[in-house]
Amino acid sequence: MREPTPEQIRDERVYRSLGLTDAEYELVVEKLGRLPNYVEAGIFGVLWSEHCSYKSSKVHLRRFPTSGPQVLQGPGENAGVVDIGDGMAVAFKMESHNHPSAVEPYQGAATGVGGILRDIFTMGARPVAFLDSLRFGPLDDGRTRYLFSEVVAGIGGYGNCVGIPTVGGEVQFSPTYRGNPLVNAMCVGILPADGIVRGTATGVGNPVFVVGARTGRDGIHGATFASAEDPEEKERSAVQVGDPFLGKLLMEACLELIASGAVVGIQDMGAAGLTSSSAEMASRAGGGLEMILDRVPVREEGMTPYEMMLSESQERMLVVLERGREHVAFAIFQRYGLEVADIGRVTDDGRLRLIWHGEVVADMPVAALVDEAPVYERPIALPSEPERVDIPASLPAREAWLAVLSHPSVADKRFVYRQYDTMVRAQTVMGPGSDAALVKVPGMDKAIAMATDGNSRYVALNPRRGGQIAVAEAVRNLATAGAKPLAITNCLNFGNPEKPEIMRQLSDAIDGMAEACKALDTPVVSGNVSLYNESRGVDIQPTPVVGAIGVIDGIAKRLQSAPTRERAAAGLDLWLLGREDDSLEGTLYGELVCGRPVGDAPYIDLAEERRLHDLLQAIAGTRAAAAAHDVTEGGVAAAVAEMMIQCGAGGEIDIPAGMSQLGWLFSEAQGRAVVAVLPEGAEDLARLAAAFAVPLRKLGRLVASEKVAVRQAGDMVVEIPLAALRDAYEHAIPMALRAGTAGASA
Amino acid sequence: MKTFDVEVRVWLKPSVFDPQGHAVEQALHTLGFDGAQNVRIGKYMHLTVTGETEAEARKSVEQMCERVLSNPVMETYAYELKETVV
Amino acid sequence: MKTFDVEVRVWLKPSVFDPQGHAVEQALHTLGFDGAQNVRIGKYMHLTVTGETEAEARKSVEQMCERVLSNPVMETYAYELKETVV
Amino acid sequence: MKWAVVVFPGSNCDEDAAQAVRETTGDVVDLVWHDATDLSEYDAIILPGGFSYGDYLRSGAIARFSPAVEAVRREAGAGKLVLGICNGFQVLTESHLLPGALLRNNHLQFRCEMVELVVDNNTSPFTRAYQLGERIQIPIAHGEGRFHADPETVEDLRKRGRIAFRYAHSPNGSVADIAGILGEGGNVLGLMPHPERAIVDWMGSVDGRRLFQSMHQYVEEGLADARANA
Ligand SMILES: Nc1ncnc2c1ncn2[C@@H]1O[C@H](COP(=O)(O)OP(=O)(O)O)[C@@H](O)[C@H]1O
Ligand SMILES: [Mg+2]
Repeated sequence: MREPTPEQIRDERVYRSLGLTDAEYELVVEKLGRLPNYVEAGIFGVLWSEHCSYKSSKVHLRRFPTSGPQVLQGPGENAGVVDIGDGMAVAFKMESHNHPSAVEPYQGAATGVGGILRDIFTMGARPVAFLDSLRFGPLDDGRTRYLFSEVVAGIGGYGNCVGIPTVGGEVQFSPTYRGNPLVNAMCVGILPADGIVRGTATGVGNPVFVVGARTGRDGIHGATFASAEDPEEKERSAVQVGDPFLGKLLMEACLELIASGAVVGIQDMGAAGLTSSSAEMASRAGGGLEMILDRVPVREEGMTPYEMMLSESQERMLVVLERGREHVAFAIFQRYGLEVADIGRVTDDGRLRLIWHGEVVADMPVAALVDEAPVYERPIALPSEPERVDIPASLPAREAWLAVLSHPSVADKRFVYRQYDTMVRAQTVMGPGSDAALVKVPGMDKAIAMATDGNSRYVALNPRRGGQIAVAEAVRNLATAGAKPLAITNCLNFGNPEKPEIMRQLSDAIDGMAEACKALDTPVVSGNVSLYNESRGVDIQPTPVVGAIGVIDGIAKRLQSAPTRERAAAGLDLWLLGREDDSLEGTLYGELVCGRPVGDAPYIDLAEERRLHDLLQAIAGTRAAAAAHDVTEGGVAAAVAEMMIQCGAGGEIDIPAGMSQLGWLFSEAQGRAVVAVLPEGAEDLARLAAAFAVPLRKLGRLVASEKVAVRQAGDMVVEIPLAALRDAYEHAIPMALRAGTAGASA
Repeated sequence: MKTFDVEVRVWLKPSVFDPQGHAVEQALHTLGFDGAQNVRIGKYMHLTVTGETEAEARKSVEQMCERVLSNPVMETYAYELKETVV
Repeated sequence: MKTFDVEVRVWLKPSVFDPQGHAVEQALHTLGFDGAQNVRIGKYMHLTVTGETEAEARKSVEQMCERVLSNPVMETYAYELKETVV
Repeated sequence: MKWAVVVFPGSNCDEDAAQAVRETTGDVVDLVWHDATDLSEYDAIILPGGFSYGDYLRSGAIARFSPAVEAVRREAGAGKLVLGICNGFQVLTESHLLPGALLRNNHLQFRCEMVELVVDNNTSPFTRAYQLGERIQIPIAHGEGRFHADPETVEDLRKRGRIAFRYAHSPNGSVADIAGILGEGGNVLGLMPHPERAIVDWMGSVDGRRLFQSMHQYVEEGLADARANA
């Protein structure tokens, strides 16, 4: 195959197939001062893609707060880093792998996990935990069951093998994701606060290495493909296969290399492999790179420079070493049986120059590739008013309670997380099944708290408030476990940014998230944007997913999301912290009754939210508190039921007089939590709640009984065996999967 | 109705990296089997199918291969079919 | 030195339960392939080996199969070998 | 006494095992790379969990050829204690230091959770600190833990008291609910569950402690006897 000439690229508009618009191509010609050849046009195409350049979202992302005393590294590096005290820090980031997972769910999810893993150890951090945030269509469809089963298997397949526990995450099911599932993976690592390594190619003359796996023809065009329209229509052989075994060796080798002190800069090869890693490393250093492509270890014969530069072969890194210390890398990588090749030099001329067979095959200004990539202020539609609807009370309390608990978004996710090794490394203090996961810092009485959240129903109904809630929910989970929230990462999964209404969602959601981050003192330190999530022209509901990180000093202070069986059986009082609310707007109840999201997003007040978080941390230190669980999807009814199911105790609940029964049970108003407290702790609790100005109301009690009763002013509202609630909650997902086959790829 | 014995082989398309084959090849070299090269590992399946005619059976096997036994996004398959001798 | 193309098939002994075969069979039935029965799933490996003679190559393939590619505790293997046409 | 934990490429519970030994016995533990040819200085050797060589082909199939496994074979023959956990168990069966094989779980999924085990032998060097028939809580984490052996082998294991642990409720379809078995000499134990994940309170169980303590006690007594006889 002959590559098209520069003139052909121009005249036959070949650049369009490389992802450049006519205007963008003109800009390339202008920046270059000549016509780009095929390699150059391909490189511009991927680097200026939505995926690599954030061209549609960049102007909006600037509104996120990104600094604070706890922030050691904000956005712009491979991962963000925050200080957790005592000389230690945490690196973390979340990334999407939506489109690859829609095409080949096992490998798509697995390579997503592998990619985010490399982002973390690149920072010099030892990866200690994964979380995964997943979205699928309803399980009544064979293709969805296949996608769901395979994505979960793929996440486990990679994470379990590399020996990093998957300790949390979420799965939600909604018709909006039928044609476009979401797979977001987060990785968390620990490092000394003064040990951050960056992806910078500095020091003129320093050697540049490719390490890890050989380069093959995998996933060429993957990056442009990741932001292109419909996954169904795309070229289908671009599947990349992950090799977790190699990934594990690469991680160990890189951490050893970093510990040797010989590393100047290091960056993983994610989307657009060698192209984006080299250009970004040079750009951060404000310098240039020269690479001799003949030296890149390849897996297949006859690979062209174009293919080498655009290959997305997994498990590779680009490393700049201190000159004279090359032997360190050779010794380490050879011991692990990994490829290591010296492929070029750091220069100071600000250009990315590629040499092949003794000829310069590409020569471009780094600034044009990265810093001066186009940025779009895409048109934004006018804000729309949330619709006003009356949500009919057509589903009675008892049926609604069962329906909510058996909705796969709320129901028990054990089917998912028992396929993950949640305990490897033997530091998992609280794993899946709790509001936040806690992973111990080895050798210290300190744990990192983490959680992910993001409810797209709220964002669809009211993007700004939905954005606030996404952050508030994730962060609240940390506080509920007794941890101090520190910062967040995020993945913004949205539809087609060329539609003004989608840009409105994106812009407003970012505003809401930014407001919540400020109020909760959790700056954004890393993140990822995934646009063009649409199928057959229909966009997904806007889905910002937030990954929050906190710290708890003293693991004895942690709060479980349910009390132990023994403590519950001895009798505990249940208290509601936060606002009493009986609105059904934006609730799962509303969606169940109306068949779609209805009303406005639920209530949230960021100042109240903050006070609740502070109160929860204070409560966690007291002896009387036996458990805390925040109120989210499914409202107080779901929160209380989950606590009862977990601890195996029934109990009694009282609805305050004057409140709508359904509203009070199923409202999803934010800023609330349920706590289980020893009866003698009531006074202390009241004092603390008053001190933090958080409303407090006695909800009822847990008792050693198989019965659950809800009353209002003495009248029975619902009386139900605990076993009925448990069955609804625990069997929903396994039953939905059993209903059909999950083994079919079609 | 006739019964047929079917053997299906499924393997990764040539451009797709085969980590398993790669690891096994390395291991074979370490064990002194230096001549072993290009190791690729796929699936081998045996099953019986029924059909009025061989053509009908073949059609159904092909459908199975495409919909269940392989993932056409990354795999290729081949099969052999023989009438079962009872 | 000659080069040979080798195809190895490895499968579970009949006495060993094959859950994967079982699951695939169920999936096939759910999709309406009722005639599919006795599904068993094993491994299919392709590799090239070198040897002075075909006999030598066969010997080395047999060693690989017995020592590495299959586990006689629960598996059986078979292979085919053909000189590579260049 | 001195312990070795063998590290294969892809092992990932090596540190966990070493940490558990230190925590429960205070002994010295070395992590030993798989190319080690001599392990004679160690009193006990652990083959840890993980995915040696990615578990490609069959779990443990490639690791079995490591020089360290040859050394383990020698030390096992000399009566040293060898403990294979999860992937380590798979390496031991692949290398025929233990009978049988570990196949894909009958439900085809990886499974990680706390399970209940029944102690079926409390006279071995690994289990002497447990009660016979005692029920203990130890986590599992494996995709290929279904123990398989022909009926005669299983009968033989049973008759000779070589089944060390059984699952109270099998999570994988193992024949005879086998979770862990002893080698012929009683000094080799392979088990799928992870005792190193049940060491301190916050792990949810401390039932794994006594396994390491049993080994420690057994070896220390032997060492004391040897000193007395010397
Ligand atoms: N995909 C997943 N991976 C790991 N853990 C999960 C996953 N989905 C849910 N979980 C776990 O199940 C529990 C319930 O999840 P969820 O209902 O989303 O919690 P919350 O409402 O507190 O955010 C949490 O502990 C969560 O970590
Ligand atoms: Mg929660």
